[in-house]
Amino acid sequence: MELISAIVEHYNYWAVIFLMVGGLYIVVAKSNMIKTLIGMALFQTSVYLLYLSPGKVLGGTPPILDKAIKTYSNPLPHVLILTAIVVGVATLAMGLALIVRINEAYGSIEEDEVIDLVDREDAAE
Amino acid sequence: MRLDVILRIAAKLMIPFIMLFAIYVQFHGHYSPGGGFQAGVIIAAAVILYAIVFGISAALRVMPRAAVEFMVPLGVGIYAGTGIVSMLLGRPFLDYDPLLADPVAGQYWGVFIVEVGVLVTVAGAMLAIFYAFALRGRP
Amino acid sequence: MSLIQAISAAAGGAAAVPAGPALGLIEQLPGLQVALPMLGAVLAALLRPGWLAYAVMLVVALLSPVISFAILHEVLAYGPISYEMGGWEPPVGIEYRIDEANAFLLVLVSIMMAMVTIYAPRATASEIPARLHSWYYAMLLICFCGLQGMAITGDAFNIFVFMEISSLAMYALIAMGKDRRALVAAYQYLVIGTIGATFYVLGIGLAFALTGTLNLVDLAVKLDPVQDSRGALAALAFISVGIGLKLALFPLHLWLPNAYAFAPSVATALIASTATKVAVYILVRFVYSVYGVDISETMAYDTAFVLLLASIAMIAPSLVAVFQSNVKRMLAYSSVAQIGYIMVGVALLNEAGLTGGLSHLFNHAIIKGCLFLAVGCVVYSTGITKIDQMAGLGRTMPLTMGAFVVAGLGLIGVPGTAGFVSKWYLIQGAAEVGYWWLVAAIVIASLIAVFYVGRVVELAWFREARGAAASPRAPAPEMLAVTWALALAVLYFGFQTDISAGVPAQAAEVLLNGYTGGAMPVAETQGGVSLGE
Amino acid sequence: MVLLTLIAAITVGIIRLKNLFAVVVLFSAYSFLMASVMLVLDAVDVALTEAAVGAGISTVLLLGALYLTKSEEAPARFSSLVPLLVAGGTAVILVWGTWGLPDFGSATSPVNTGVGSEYIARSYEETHIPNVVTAVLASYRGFDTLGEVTVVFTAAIGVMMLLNRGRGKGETQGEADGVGGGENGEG
Amino acid sequence: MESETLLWMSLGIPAAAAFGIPLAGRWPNIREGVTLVAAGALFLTVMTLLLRVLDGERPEAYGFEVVDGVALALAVEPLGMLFASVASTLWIVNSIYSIGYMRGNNEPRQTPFYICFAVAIAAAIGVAFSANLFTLFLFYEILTVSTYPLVAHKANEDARTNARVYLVLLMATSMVLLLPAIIWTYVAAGSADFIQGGLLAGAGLSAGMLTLLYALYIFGIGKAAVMPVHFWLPAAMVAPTPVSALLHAVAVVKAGVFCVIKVTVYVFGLDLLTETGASQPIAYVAGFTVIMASLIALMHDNLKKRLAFSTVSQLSYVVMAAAVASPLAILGAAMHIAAHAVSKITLFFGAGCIYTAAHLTKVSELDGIGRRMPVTMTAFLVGTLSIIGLPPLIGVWSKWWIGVGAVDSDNLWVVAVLMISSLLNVAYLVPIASRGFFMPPKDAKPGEPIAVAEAPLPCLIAICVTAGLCVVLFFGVNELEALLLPITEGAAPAAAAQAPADLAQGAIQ
Repeated sequence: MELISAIVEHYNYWAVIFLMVGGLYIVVAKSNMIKTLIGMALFQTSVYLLYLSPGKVLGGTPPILDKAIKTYSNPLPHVLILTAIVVGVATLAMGLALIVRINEAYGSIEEDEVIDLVDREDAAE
Repeated sequence: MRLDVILRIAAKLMIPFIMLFAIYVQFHGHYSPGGGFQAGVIIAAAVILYAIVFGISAALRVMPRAAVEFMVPLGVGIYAGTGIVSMLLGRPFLDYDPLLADPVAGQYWGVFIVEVGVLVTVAGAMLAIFYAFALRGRP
Repeated sequence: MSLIQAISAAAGGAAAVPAGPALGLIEQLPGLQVALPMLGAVLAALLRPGWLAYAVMLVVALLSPVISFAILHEVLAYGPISYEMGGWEPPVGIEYRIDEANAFLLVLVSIMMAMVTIYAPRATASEIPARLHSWYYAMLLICFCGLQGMAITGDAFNIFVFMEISSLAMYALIAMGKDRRALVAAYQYLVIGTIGATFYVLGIGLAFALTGTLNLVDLAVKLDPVQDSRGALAALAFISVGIGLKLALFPLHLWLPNAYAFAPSVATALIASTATKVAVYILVRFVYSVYGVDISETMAYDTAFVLLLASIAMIAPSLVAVFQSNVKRMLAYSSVAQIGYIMVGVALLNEAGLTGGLSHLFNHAIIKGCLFLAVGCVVYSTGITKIDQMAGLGRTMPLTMGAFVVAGLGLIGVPGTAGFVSKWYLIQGAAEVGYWWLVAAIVIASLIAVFYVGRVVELAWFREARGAAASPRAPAPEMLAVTWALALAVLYFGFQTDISAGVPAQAAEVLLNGYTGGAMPVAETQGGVSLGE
Repeated sequence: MVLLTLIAAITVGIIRLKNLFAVVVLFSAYSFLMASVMLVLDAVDVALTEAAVGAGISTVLLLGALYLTKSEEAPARFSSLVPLLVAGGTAVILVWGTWGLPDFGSATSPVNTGVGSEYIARSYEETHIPNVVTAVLASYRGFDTLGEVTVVFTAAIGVMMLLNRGRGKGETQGEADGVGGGENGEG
Repeated sequence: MESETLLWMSLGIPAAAAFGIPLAGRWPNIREGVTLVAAGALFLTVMTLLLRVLDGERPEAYGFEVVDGVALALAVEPLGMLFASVASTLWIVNSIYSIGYMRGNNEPRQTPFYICFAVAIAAAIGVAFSANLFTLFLFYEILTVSTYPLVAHKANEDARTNARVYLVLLMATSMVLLLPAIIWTYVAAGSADFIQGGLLAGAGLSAGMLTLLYALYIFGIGKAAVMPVHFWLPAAMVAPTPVSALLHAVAVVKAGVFCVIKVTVYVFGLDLLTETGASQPIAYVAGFTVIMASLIALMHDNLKKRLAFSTVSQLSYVVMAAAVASPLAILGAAMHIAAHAVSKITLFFGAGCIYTAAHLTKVSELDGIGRRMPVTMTAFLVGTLSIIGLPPLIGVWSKWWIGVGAVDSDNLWVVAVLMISSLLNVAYLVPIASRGFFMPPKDAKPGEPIAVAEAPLPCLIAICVTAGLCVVLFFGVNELEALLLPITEGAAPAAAAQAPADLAQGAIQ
């Protein structure tokens, strides 16, 4: 019983962990570069949830001060995650730019195909 | 081509409101959700919408690349420059207290200024990235 | 900005500075250390002609070592410096916290930046299209800014932000290499680097959930009662793996060789000599200062595992380096091996070992910087990157290859060079705890360096030059001068070790005490490990 | 809970689908749902940003990249055992690690009694900004935000370095003059 | 002049020459002038120091601390003084010889040759005067690195391969064995300084540990060429003759055996070794090397190879004597450094002269060479006899003292080894001279007088000087003993009694 209640109470964490693992799996398993980047974004987003979850206070409101309200959720995770989101999109943009260039250079966006070509160039040296 | 008309008119109607919303998000950021970053993204979105509907050349006439490329560093310059001003006034980097006679007001307006910096860089950067991708596809 | 000043002047100007004494120039230095390169990058990106951007970079790069030396001097004289960003006291605001360890790192990074900057213009002109020069210089400054920010800050999340700043700049810099493989290298680094950074954030998130703070000192205090809990250990695990990816800790190093091999010379020299070093510092900071040596003691088993891993990391990439055909990739594999040395020092958990690790950080930066810059000179003059084609280069480019030989000796760890000093400490650290197998691993790894360095040296000096090597373009004097300055530094720090080993020794002491203040004397914390006589 | 389950379903979809266009659309939906979750968690600022960035900018960029490359994923060539192990290992450590974390929604957990509550208590007094997130973002942790802006700056310049073709005289046109962006890649 | 200044000068003069030589690289005469002037100045400096050391002075010079508690520092004691004197004297002779040889054979890249030579001399002096293990190791490695280009000088495939063997073997032994041994010593004793009576005396290592450590040192000092780490020495024979002379007589192998004696006396201490018997196994290995190397030498027809294995054998005399750890054997070992240096350099000069004048490299080709090159071959004979150990040549004294020391410490087998090896010396060295003098040249027509065709004059001068030194040192042995006896002072009563009273107070630390 305790176990079940523990599992339920940590539901957010489970969801986070599932998303995280899913994202990580895409990054490691998928050869398609665009999909890899999407997986990376999923992975990052799930981490955001991990930050936000403990900061939520039941019965609290968004941290915009008002005389009528006493309980607020924790603003600090929000700030951190705002920054993290921006970092995430910056990385995504950079990654996509690289993919576009790789596609122009190698004619493929499949990582294993590109690496084959790279290996061939290495061998030719 | 004809089908575009609706889109074009809708866009023409929407874009001013989007811009207005961006300004609201920016200036009301002290009181409600939002701030420089979100406003910057929204402005960029407006221009991107314009570019999608009216063509990239039209967007480039509104927002030339040179201007965009200027905005990207400018925003960071405004932000970091504020910090330097704090230092010149004898306080640590990014301390807004000394910007005005009243430290609280200094904070209030200091936050406002740096949010403007954020807006400029984010809008510029998003557009710059968009242009980079969009123009890459052209022959 | 003038607007702000106008407003401020209208409101009473500087006279209105609120309570608290105004900070003097010395107190402001930590703030400048990061703000300066950041503003420099902004200016460089705004200025269209490449040479103007370069001028900005030069000014910043020459000022930075001065600032960092001043900071080091302050720290050595008066103890740790705390600089409150935005004027908010920690842990509410972000704090810069500088002790011997990161002051030392600041000096290292800024010196290398200055060297690389002086070296840069002609190498850049030959490798990067002219229209990109301003941006390229801005990226170099941003990379520098990010590394300095990571080194100087005392806030866990701020480390992440600046880690990403430097990493993004590095991806862009690496992708600027002439070979199309540079793009793939940059992409792979981007994916692995981002995963690493996200793991780091994840770890910080767990620690944050446990303590509610991000300030490193505060974190150390609040983690102290709970640091054996699962959450804290998992946090440490994620932070370690995340940074392990960033610093190319074997076997997480796969991104590094190609990235170093195909990036432009200037970028390679800067990244190779500083980026992984700062990452090592972050790891050291977490393991020693935040968690404290006692956590490592409860994880003694893992420490032995790390040592084993590190000794494989010293030897395996060295062996791979012997069989490389591209000289830059050979040096890159050697870098992976040298990170193994540093990790040995870090994982030994005694003062000699940590001193050796930190001092190798410094020495290896200089040595590898010199080697990559020498290779940059070769590329500039002949376009050669393959080792086979370097035959006879010693006769046609004696000065460049002379510097290569000197730095190569440093890499091997011949006494009289900087590399020897750090290896001495590492072996001493291993001998003190009686790990003779580790001593053997260290010396064998050095021996392998004889092979890969010797191979290039023999080709360059004892063969006739053919092809491009026979008629090199005249070298650029400032490039040669910088390369030789570093080569002489390799020799200088082989004897004069006040900075390269003296400061690390002090830093090691500080680190071993941890932020929570050396509750346990160092000798006792070594616990189950038997001490030498 | 429902939202989170929905998001999990979308994740499965992203893993399984081969058509990249569909994947991007799913990703967009994912971001919207994520924004909703954040709203539930009282993170209004974050939700707004996630919606604008995840569903907006990211999607536009991804579509742009697809337009410039290919929209179909090639079948996998390698077994998926290793990735499963990596992902599974991470999961195990996470489950192990989060077990001891404070419960969801507690007002007394260290997170909520730490610095966070301090901001709520004093920010209005010190800045007169009711939106605590804005105050923390731009002032208390203003340096992080400066870093964030620098990241955006860096990414923009990086992307421009990579993708902008050489500029001819027609500056405003931004048209290619035939010189490759960077020297590599065109071969 | 201050002794400390003289010490630094003795390092600085050859180092300065290394900078001066490339500046004068375009004018060969000036370039060689620089070398000769430096050699002369170094000789005077070292001789001044020698006189002071004989007066009982023990100059020291402190550089700076490099690692915790370990500094770059110089200190003179009699053993180092002897080595420095040998090296500086023979540098002059060897330089004169080099000029003749290098020009006579039209060797390429002479400037780098003289630069590396000067660096090697500086390193040898540094080894001689080192005050602690760190400094010793520093100069030891510089010596390895600076002689590598000399060995690879000819830059053909053969030279490159053999130079590789030379570098890798010497580097490997020093890094893998010697460096850990040094750091072990440092960790165990808390210091790395050479101390009269032995650094490890109070460190409390067990006998087994001491044996292991001693073995690390002996095999780590690859330059001492104890089997099985002797390969580099024959491999290095590809180098030009002046380099061989440098390797075999002036600096390299002498540095090796010098380090062995120095470590034995000042790190372990004779008393410690005698008590624990820790060095005894090494003595057997060295004894084996003496005999084995002589046998191999007997089988080689190539003159330089034969001389190389002779050197391997002779070096192990020193190692064996050191490992026996009796004061008189140490005296003999130290003396053998000088004795072997002057004798073997004579032989190498002879080989070089033959190569320069007649382009012969094999023993079997040397029939009748003595009639064509009477001066060279006479000198060669002198060297041969000195190696064998016949009076009135210096070789006899070192063998005598080694033998006496061995008897003193009940190691009678050493005497047997000495006798067998002397017989083998006769077997592989005497035929060279006898072929030269008594066999008719193969291509000569009977009855026709054979024209004298000697090597260039500088070579002849050099070889005569070294042959002369063999004789001079025989008669000057009292001075040698006076210099060397303080080394083992305090270790055993027999040695102390023989030491003149005015030298008795000279202690190292």
